[in-house]
Amino acid sequence: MHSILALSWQNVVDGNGVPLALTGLAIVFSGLVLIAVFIAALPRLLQQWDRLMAPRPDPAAAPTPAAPESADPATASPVVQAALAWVAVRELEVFRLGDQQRLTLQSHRRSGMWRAIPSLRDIDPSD
Amino acid sequence: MHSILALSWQNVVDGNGVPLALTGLAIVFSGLVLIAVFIAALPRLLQQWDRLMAPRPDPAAAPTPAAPESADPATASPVVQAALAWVAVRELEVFRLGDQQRLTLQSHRRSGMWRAIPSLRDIDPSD
Amino acid sequence: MHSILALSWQNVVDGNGVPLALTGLAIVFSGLVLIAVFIAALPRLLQQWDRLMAPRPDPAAAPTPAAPESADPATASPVVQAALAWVAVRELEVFRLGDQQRLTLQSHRRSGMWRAIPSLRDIDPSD
Amino acid sequence: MDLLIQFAPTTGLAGLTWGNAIMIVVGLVFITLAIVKDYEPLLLVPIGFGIVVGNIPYSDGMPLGVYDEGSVLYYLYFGVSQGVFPPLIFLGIGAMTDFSTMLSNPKLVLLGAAAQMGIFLTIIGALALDFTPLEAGAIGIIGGADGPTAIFLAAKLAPHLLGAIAVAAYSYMALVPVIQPPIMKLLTTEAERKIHMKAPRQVSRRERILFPICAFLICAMIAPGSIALLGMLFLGNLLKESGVTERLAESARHALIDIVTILLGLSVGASTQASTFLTPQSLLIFGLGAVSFMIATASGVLFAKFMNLFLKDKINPLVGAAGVSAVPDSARVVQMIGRQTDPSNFLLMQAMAPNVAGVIGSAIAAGVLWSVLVL
Amino acid sequence: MDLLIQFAPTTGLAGLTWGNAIMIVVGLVFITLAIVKDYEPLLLVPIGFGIVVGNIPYSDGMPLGVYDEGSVLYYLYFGVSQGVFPPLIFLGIGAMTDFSTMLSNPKLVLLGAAAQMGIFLTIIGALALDFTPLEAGAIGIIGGADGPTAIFLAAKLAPHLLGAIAVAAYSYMALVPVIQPPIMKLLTTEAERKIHMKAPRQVSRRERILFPICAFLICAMIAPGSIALLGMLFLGNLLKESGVTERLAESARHALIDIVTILLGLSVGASTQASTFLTPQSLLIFGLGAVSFMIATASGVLFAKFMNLFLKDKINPLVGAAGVSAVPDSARVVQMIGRQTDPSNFLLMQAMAPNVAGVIGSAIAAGVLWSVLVL
Amino acid sequence: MDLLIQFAPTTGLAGLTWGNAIMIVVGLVFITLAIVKDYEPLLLVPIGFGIVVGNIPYSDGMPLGVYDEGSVLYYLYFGVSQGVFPPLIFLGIGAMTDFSTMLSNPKLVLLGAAAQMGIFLTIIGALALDFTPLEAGAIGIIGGADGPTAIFLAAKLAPHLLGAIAVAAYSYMALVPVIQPPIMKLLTTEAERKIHMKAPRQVSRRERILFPICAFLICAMIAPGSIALLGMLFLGNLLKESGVTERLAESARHALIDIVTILLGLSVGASTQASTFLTPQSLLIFGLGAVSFMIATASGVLFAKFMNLFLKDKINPLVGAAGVSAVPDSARVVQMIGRQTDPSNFLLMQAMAPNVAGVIGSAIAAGVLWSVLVL
Ligand code: NA
Ligand code: NA
Ligand code: NA
Repeated sequence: MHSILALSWQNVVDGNGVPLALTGLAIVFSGLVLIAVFIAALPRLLQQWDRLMAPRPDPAAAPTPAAPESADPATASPVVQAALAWVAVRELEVFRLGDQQRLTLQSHRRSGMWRAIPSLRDIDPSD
Repeated sequence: MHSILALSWQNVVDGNGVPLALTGLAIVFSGLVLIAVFIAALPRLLQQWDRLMAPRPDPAAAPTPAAPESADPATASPVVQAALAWVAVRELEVFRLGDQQRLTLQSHRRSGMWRAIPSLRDIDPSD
Repeated sequence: MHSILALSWQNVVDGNGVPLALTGLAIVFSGLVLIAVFIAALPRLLQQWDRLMAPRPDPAAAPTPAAPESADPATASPVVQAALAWVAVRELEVFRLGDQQRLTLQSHRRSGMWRAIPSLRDIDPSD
Repeated sequence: MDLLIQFAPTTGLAGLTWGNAIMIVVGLVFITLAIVKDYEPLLLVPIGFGIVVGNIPYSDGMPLGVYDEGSVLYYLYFGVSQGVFPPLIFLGIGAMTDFSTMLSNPKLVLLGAAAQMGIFLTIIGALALDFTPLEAGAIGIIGGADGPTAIFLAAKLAPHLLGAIAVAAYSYMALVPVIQPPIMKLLTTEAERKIHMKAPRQVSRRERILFPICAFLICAMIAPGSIALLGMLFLGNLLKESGVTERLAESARHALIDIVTILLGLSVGASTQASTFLTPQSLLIFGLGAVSFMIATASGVLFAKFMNLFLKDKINPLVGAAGVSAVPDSARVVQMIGRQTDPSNFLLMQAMAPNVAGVIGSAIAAGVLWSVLVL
Repeated sequence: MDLLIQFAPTTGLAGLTWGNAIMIVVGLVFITLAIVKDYEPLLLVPIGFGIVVGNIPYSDGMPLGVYDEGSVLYYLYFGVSQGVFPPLIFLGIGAMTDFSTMLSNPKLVLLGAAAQMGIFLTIIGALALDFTPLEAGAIGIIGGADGPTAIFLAAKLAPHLLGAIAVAAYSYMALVPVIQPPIMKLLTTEAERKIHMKAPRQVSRRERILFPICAFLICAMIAPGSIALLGMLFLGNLLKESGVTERLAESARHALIDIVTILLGLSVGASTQASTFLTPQSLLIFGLGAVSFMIATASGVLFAKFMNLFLKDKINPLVGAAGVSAVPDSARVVQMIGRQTDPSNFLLMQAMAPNVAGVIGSAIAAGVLWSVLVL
Repeated sequence: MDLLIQFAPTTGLAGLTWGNAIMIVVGLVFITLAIVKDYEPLLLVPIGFGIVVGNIPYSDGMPLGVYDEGSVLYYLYFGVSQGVFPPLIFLGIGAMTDFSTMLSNPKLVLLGAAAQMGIFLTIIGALALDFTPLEAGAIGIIGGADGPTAIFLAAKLAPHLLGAIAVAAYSYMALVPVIQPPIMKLLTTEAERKIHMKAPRQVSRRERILFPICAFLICAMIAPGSIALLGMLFLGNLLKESGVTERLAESARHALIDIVTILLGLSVGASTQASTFLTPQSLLIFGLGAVSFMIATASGVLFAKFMNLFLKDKINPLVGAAGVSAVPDSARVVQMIGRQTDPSNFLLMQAMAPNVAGVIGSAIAAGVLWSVLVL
């Protein structure tokens, strides 16, 4: 096997190896540097956006309400999540789509047309 | 943009526009009218079918047993369904297909070959 | 219809019917006989493998640890399984992947990269 | 260094045109509307992202776009251009649609027919604006307010307009809560909007099983061109209602429809490259689409008032607006407007009947247009 | 008015032939049997609906049918005609099949081989009835009582008979509870039917992991033609048993197999257009298929009696009938007949061994027939 | 008897070469490693089984292999050879990836760039070993430690080497826990390994929604060749984070990615037929792949040390090794080595940042190589 391991620098030169590697690395770095800069600036950009939007009372203008992120269950500890899940099992609307279907938990947030259709038979008109 | 909004009735005539629209609408209406007539007649047709079939004691002749539709859990109120689901969780056969698999509830109604296969290892011979 | 039911033995001879059938059957039998022999021998082969491996203390050499198969929940009775499942619901790590996602039970056995990724946000660093 | 210079023109920035930039903004608007306003997010997010993807400039030699044979998007778009994805989506929709409200309200089915007037008047308009008959047919179907139907017919009649037609159809479907209310209020009196309707009766399981089979036969015999769409819709519904194929219905209404929706949305969005999309034709198509939705809404409402001339149990004419399909948004709009006038008036269940009938109606219309215009 | 007249001949009703009408009724019978009798509903509902769809008449110019290039059904049928769908279904079946009962009963595997006699005797019959060798091979495989195997081999050997062969195979698989019992009773004495068999032993996880790999190597070395089917079957089983790829097995046994089943059933059904399906050949194929199932059942039972001549632990010969596969219906029939004679005799577990062996057996047979007849 | 003799040469055993036997053993080793050592089982089990399937000998006349037009494996391999499967897998990966740790650690992103050094130095090595520039590019991407990216680029640049490159990439990804630790220990002092890093901050939902959109625009503008992969990755992530398309994300991260993984793994494995795979070139590719992983690891670690020269909050240089991607195995290795030195040092969260950045980095690299080498 050692015989085929003859390294030829000439091939590298012919194949534009070094400029190719440098170009490639430069572009990869520039892409990820830009991303790094963007995500570093993002929190401040969002703050400024909120300040711009705050005087205007139009609630739709802000991309999302400034939710209390600290209460986000996805970031709580597993133990808290387990407890939350337990409560969810007992409290959320539980409904069956068909005869042989597995039980699903449905949160109250609607998500477009498909989620709505199967439940139409059970729909509560006071909704 | 207003310049290209020049409406030409001649194009409509050349393209058979009006007969096309009338034909199309007539066919759409005839299709849906037929469906409306069919579904309006359906309950009575089924009643007559039941009357025809009633004297014959062959249970297989009726497409479906005249199930007590009012007890259909899918049409009950969400609250009742939630309760039913809760009972189901406790009462139905709960089994695991594999080591890492999520728990599923299995109703007793078989649905052909595939549902049967995975449970064969656990099968109760007195079934 | 009886007219087209004229059986012609000559066709069978021309089509090599009998040797085809015998060859085919012979091969099917040889395949399944080999499988039967293999699975009949398998438990003994595994025993010998274990004996070969036993003196060597390298635990990785045995394809799987000789697990106490009798405790395999998949082979227990449905009642026991239901009970196990019930306990699992209460004891296993319960976590949510996203806002509207159904609850899943996660066993502690990792299964490669994909299972790991979604839980990274919740990951307990002392894991 | 030479290579870096050689690479520069292949970057996206180098080739970015104003058209691309505009379309990328349009895509971002779609995504924003979907997330912030919750307008048809399941379709607007993939389509919006697709519009962004489709307007990234790239060098000619690299097969990246929807129209470049051999590219990834080309293969995904194949399901759109050959009309395969829309029927698969209908299979999933069938497996989630409950026709019970329609079965218990046969006369409301006619409202689903009346609202298809939008399709056919728009065709006349499109012809007047110098579109060819094939193009006019494809544009008219926007008024059917059914994305998969519009994509299917456009792929058959006028593939070069598919992107504009699909984007217009989904845009207006998302905008149903904006477009319909003024028309509905304009064409109805307060007294009419206050009409209460009887609660729908219980529908037996046998009716629900027989319906998809017989309705399919009726539609297929009248307009065979609709069987690709309606065959799938009713097969999906039969799988759901039969009681013995629940696992198939489950996969059709989850894995299948979700996967196809992502791929369809992404590739339809990506087909709106500025160079082919930003044309006066596209603007006309958007204009005609808007008109189409308005005519459809008005036709449904007015036909309900017309039916009331002959009926003892009056129909609340608002319900007619649900005949445009755009399931279930237009039914929701009916409920909302109804309760604005009389908070105790719940019309959602009744509105679902013309709503699903409108899906069938526009699929029949697509079948008719296909056979009349192509043959 | 002219257009309406021009449209009239394009409607389905105008072109409806007696043949179409008969086939539509056949399709409806399939659906009814599936729903009312619960006969293989997962396949009979899509196939039955497909038969209805495939027999809606349409004008020549519109690409709607399975055989019209560019139609939706054409693309779905591609997975059938190229033999891609059957292996995917086998992948899912592998991911749900538990070979434990077979692993603990090696000698019962031979019954799964014996029952393949039905395949080969039917080939002789088909040759005698003037079918070509390729056609005869494709017809014979009906006796394997395995839908995907039959479709796979028919697509390779005799694509023009695929519809008839597939429909015959699935019909008789659905009718297993009707076809098998008389033969089983005829060929066994009451004493034989009362034989109790030992409960199968516990099978270790290692055995279950090693089995799919080694069984694949054995089958592939003997009949490489079977690797498309058996490779997928055993890969699916390995994914299930390995313990580290459960999520892949889960998707294979749910989303994948469900979606493929709907598309395969619909398009196979739609390939039975009356003009090509209602031929004397199809009747002969149905006749041969019935004979094939009977021979297979008888062979299994008789071979079990033959084995008993040499065995100390006697086999209940009823178990031989499960060798035809038709998983798991024929195993259920065995259990049922066994308990009719002795209510305390539970044969289901033992019957599953020849049952799954029969699946392997007919896939090997398909591989052999393919290579012998094509090369 | 004649037929049996005629059949004999068509059996697998008859055609078995030493090469096939070796490859079958390789496949079995893959499966064993996956099951016993739990090394990337979701990919090694299908690939290992595919290697076994692809090395079953068969007669020339039967279309069975990946390269035989019309065979089942040919159609499955189509998704690999046309580069369709890798983006679909990226869609699913996007729908499960949480970029939060990266969003809260922007500077760690650079480590994901540094580790791509492995790709470019390997290209120089491959050129030196007499591979063509196209081949060298495809081989270099092994150092990206991303299976789908490697398959995608190899399919575009050097389809004849795809099997070797894919198998090498997945082998070394599985072997990350073996390859990386010695290099990481060699290049860091004990004091460096003991550096504790701050816990990442909470990331808001808006940041998580905006990230995939903006990151896509950045990457696409710089290297449009990466949009097939990164478009899907970021679309999947947007579906996950938008909060309104959870059902689409759910299907993308379960049914879709699972099914595609099985088909990709099986067909990539089956493309390693001994006759085309067991060549000196493949050995060189494996050698270069190993070097590539080592360079990537070293580059990540050394670049972290370089960054520390300028930073007040020092980075633990071990974290740099996670820049190679191989998600999440290399992040796990970082955590493991970190705790070996100081059991109270938990680096997993911090290591995930360069880990996912490495995925983006190698996709950009693939885009650049594609456009520079093909144009
Ligand atoms: Na409509
Ligand atoms: Na069989
Ligand atoms: Na990477």
